[in-house]
Amino acid sequence: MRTEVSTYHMTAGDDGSPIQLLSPDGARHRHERYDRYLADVEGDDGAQLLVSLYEDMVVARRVDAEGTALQRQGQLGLWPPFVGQEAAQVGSARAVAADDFIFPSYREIGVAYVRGVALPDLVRQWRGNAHSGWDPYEFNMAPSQVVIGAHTLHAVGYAMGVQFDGAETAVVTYFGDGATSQGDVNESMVFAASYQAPVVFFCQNNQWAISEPVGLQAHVPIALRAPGFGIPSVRVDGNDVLACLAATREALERARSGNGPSYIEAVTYRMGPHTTADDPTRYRDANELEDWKERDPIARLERYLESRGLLDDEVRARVAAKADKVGAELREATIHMPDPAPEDVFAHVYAGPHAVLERQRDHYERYQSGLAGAHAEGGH
Amino acid sequence: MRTEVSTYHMTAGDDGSPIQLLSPDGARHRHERYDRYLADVEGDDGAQLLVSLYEDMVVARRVDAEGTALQRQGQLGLWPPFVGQEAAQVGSARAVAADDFIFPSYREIGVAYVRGVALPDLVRQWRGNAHSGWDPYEFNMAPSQVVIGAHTLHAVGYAMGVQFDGAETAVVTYFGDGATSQGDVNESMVFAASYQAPVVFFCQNNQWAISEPVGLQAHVPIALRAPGFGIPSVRVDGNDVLACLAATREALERARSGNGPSYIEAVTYRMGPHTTADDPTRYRDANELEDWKERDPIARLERYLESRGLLDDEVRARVAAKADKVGAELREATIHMPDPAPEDVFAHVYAGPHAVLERQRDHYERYQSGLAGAHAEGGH
Amino acid sequence: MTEQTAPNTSQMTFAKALNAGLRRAMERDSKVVLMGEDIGKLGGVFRITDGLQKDFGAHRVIDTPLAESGIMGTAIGMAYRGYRPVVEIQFDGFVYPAFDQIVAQVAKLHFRTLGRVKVPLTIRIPFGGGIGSPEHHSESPEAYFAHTAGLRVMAVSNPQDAYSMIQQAIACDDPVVFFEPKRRYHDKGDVDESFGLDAPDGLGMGSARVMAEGHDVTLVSYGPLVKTCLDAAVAASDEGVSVEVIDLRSLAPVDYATLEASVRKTGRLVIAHEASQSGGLGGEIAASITERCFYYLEHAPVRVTGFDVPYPYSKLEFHHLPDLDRILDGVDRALGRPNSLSGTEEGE
Amino acid sequence: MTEQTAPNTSQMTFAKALNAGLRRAMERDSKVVLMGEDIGKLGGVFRITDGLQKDFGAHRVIDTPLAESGIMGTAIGMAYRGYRPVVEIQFDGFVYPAFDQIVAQVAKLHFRTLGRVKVPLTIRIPFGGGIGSPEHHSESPEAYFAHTAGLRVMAVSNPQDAYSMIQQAIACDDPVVFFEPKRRYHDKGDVDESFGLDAPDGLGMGSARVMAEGHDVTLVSYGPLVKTCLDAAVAASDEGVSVEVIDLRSLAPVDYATLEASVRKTGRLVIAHEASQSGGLGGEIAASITERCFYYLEHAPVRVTGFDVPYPYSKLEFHHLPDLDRILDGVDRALGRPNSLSGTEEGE
Ligand SMILES: Cc1ncc(C[n+]2csc(CCOP(=O)(O)OP(=O)(O)O)c2C)c(N)n1
Ligand SMILES: Cc1ncc(C[n+]2csc(CCOP(=O)(O)OP(=O)(O)O)c2C)c(N)n1
Ligand SMILES: [Mg+2]
Ligand SMILES: [Mg+2]
Repeated sequence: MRTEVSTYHMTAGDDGSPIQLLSPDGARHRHERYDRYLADVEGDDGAQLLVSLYEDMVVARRVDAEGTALQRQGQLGLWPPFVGQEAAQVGSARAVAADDFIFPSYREIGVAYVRGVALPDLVRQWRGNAHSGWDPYEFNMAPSQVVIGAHTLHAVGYAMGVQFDGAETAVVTYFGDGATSQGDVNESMVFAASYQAPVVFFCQNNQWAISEPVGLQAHVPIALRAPGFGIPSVRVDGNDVLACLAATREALERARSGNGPSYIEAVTYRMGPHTTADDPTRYRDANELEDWKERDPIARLERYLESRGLLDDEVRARVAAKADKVGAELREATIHMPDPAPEDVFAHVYAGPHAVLERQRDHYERYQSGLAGAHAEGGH
Repeated sequence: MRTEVSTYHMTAGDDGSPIQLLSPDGARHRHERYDRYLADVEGDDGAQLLVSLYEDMVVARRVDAEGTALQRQGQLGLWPPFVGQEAAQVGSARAVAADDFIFPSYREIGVAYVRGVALPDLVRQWRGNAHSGWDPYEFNMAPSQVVIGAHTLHAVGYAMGVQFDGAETAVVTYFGDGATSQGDVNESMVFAASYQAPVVFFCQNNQWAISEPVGLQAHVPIALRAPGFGIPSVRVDGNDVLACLAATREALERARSGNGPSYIEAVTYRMGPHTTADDPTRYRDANELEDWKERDPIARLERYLESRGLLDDEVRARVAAKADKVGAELREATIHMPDPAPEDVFAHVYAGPHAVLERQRDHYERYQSGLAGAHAEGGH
Repeated sequence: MTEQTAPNTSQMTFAKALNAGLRRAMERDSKVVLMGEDIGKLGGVFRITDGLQKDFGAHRVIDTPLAESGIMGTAIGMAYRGYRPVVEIQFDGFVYPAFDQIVAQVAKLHFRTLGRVKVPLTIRIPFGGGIGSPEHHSESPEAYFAHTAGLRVMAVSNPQDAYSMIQQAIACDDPVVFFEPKRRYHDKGDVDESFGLDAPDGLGMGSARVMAEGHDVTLVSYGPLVKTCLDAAVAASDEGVSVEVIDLRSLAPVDYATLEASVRKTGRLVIAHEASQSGGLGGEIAASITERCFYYLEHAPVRVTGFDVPYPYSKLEFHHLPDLDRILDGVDRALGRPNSLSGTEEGE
Repeated sequence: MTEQTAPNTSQMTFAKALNAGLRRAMERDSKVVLMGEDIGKLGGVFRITDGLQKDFGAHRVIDTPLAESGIMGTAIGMAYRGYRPVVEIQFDGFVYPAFDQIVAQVAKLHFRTLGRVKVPLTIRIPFGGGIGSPEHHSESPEAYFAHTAGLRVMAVSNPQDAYSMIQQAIACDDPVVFFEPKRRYHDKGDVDESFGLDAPDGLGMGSARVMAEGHDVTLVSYGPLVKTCLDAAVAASDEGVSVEVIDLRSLAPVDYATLEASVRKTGRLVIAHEASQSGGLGGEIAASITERCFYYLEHAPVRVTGFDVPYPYSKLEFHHLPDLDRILDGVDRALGRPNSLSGTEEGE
């Protein structure tokens, strides 16, 4: 009597375990379905690509560490570390074409780095110098989204527009395990399935939503949610950069070929605090972190590269040097970032004129010049 | 590689067809899993119960027809017919215990009738005499809910309260196929699954949300949605009163025994317009209605009763007389329903005192008495 | 609204004028798409989009799943992609599930991106009461949006404005919440279709309009009550009181230049709206006009509004809704003529 | 706030006072449950619920899935069942997904059911800016709720009130939206815990409080700016200006009796809040006081508020937020003393 009526289902390993192409010890598992998306990392030709994935992950981790350090030193107001999620972010982002469009959450700084965003623009909003960093149209990547899940609908709408345009572009949206509980994220699946929009839902299940373990949001694997909406899903090891790359490539191919939305759950771990304002020792066990360290995404890729003889001291040194350089540049750029001007408070609220706001601006300018005068005179 | 990791799944017939215990021609299909919930309708002892189901359905249909007629005659402002959905409403409602709590949408007038709500209270809000009819605590049934899906969360919260109380009560919430797209309905499944709340989601998939066919909301069976949230579901023939009764009993049993939420999709059909303000000929094919008439829930039960020799002329006459009586009473009560008093505008906004509102009320009273005076004098 | 009947002018219902304006906007710009529940085959529950899906196709007139946050959020994504979505919210009371997308996304996106992303979204909302509807179908939520920086808010009162203002809203690069008084949908009026984006009298979308000139008191309203105010002005003139009636049209920003000029002349201000009084637009306008024209005011601005209650059931709605008599009473209060509060401090 | 230090009085942060008040309310009534994101083990991102889950259990202090509409909707269901849920919204900017449940359900349910269903819900919202946060973490959405009939709205400004008002809000049979000024969470003050539901000075939850007496001008505020206003009063007194500072405490309904009495005495009114000006509480209060005290007013009520902009990024937030100088400028304006608008009509 139990019948599977849907052609949509969750792909996973035995008992729902995540698909793994690289095990923590660096062994490469062959996979009937996903290997075809990894042809370009195979053989000697693949060396460069593999090393560049490694480089991106190492540099991304440095960017992240620098962000934390800058915050501790008072140069940033806040920082949301993504350490531990480099494979998920780099692996997926490297699958995305330049003219595909990305709608991230706030933690996808590794994705933005891969996308080529200038270093100061990675931290601009965390310094409080703006509400966003890069130009969305320059990088085909929306600004980071703080309201949990809200942007997943934007991604679907953009994908609907792509479809109406008859374009071959695809759209990727990133969100967390906690976000899956939001109405918006569920509605975005309804719309994506209804219009068969070319969108990829990329959930980084990093096990925690601030202090809440993923088990509070769902007792079943997160990836199981999508098939019920008519969206095929896959559960991948999010600390396995090859699995993330392959699954995203497959999903993008599906989107581009008119076969509608896909859902990827990347099972990973937030190795740092939620943000620099958070103290995870209040709610999580130190052992858990230790366990996950053994599954570190960078260490794993290193082992695999070593096993293929691709990681010698020279490569290591070159990548480390690049990380050092990027870190230093980011630090310099941050420290010397010019402050916004007071009148920017009033800028860009509207595209057109607005008499009431202009009057407030004028009054404030008048007030400020008066204040400057008063201060000069020593008045209050 | 395709793995079912969940113990939660959708129960349905072959290819996802709805579970049917009574076919349109009145034949009774045996069912391994659901028959045990129908022991009391079997054999001679079951006769009375079966006939009472029939009576409820017939009378409910008369209440509905009377509602439409009263609206056409200007006695009601609006009416949302449920004709065609009598099996889903009566079958499920008859499974619910008196101290279980029901959170309905606006169309569950058949459910309210089964619940024992006084006739005028079934139409009070549609006449504009109040925003609700019955006392929720008298009938353990919330007022009808107009905002699509909002009440499903109330049901889950109530069920959480039941659970914290350690009570054996269960909760049922009704909603439509269109409602399944709302964030709230999805969030309600998240919460119900997270806390394993004793709640039954009863979706009447009547194929339409005003002018929108169910295929716009989902390309897959509605009941497939729940397992992805960790909630077992079943797809039943919503025009089969026995299937609706059995599935609801099973779900309530699960709730009461601490096994958490369930989801029922009752596949039925809205034979009337969305409301009396709607003109379905603008958007749906007349043939569709004809097809569904062959699956009429009342005709089906009649055939089954006939086949069991339970529907003779006397029973028919008695039930028809009851329907006539209820219809006439409803009409009388409606036509003579006293208007609310003007000061009711200000009543029950707050449980406690509120100086600003009281001032407005005083001013309005003053205004009205002045107006009365002015009218007496022939002023404006 | 007093211009001569032009050759292209015809009598049209409010609903038909909106339909014609939408059609015109869609013809003008292929990026204009309509989104909403039941707007396709059915043409919307008020038939405002009647025939448009047939003529423009299902990609331009998009029936959406039943989820307002989803509609608004996907419309934002369409705007990112270069579209100009026009969203229909079926009834005022159903805009709240989309509230987060409107106030935290639609309103803030241009500011968030330092002007890089435009959100030329129009959110059409049939609003107000008076049609005997059930709960949630008669709300006046305009103050929520007028308080939200980043949005523009408009309300139309007559067919000609409906025709031109909907086009102006759609052409505007800022998001516009566009309120349509549902109880006026069947009212007829002259509509000159020879004007496209421009109004016949040249008024821009941000301008209020003096609907009737007068010198004793300024009576400001918008949407459904403009007609009631015009009727009140006629009734008052029978008693020798000259009322200047102003249709606000733009609720955010408010066209204070027009209001100030009038109040400087009359010295007295009455504001009428259906929404609850506390926190409604009336208070904002009263405060702003008091700030700007304190020494011209001969009486405190008077508000004639719905009460601070949830919209009542239909048998009582005409107690809640300001009508001609209540507005006249407000006018009398502003003028110090005998009124319902006479004898109290407020009524003098 | 001038009573003698009682034996039970101790210095406490605002945050700790709230925590103590919540604890007291939970002890008093076993039906009081707390719901929200991260309020359990973590004790909330501001630690307001610190230790409460440990002491009262996971059924009384409920970590919820990450969905605000879900939290609010299930809290309503709990209220139906006889509970008194206290919902924590993590930050002001995240209340909007719950807006529909608040305005269409929480606010209307008592009215909808003719008083049969009570919704004794308390919605705690840390609000306002000044702590250098990212977008959506510094909003002042109180006007949306104050405009919503059926809700009561409160804002606290100091630890003693935090302790007693949270208990009053929870004990109230109506739904209360309870605003806590997050930038004051670490401020310390005397808290007398010997009073439970009653405030030491006997003030009920609906009453405003005169925080400092004065006779030249009435300065009204609430939440985070009350402290700034008190500082401004001190600064003004150095210049010989006597400012009466009123903490509104109840934003809906507003305690007009207290405000009227003060304005009748001073003839001048300044209102300060962080929220955007248009449609903010300042306008409502200005309009209402003008209606009630027109002939006592010697100057138009003055508003000192945030601008009509989305809350700016943190490097600019102190331009947007009214500070001591801007408030003093407003006081000068109300008094006709030299001020930033001197020479214009508004500044005289
Ligand atoms: C609508 C909304 N509610 C609450 C928050 C506060 N908040 C910020 S991040 C976060 C947890 C998000 O968890 P998850 O989705 O798993 O993403 P992660 O932080 O783990 O990357 C919460 C509750 C928010 N930003 N938006
Ligand atoms: C939030 C919200 N949006 C829109 C509406 C308008 N509306 C009323 S009923 C309805 C269709 C509901 O369809 P469904 O859930 O299938 O229930 P049915 O009417 O078929 O019983 C719509 C769109 C509403 N009541 N609430
Ligand atoms: Mg997470
Ligand atoms: Mg339906």
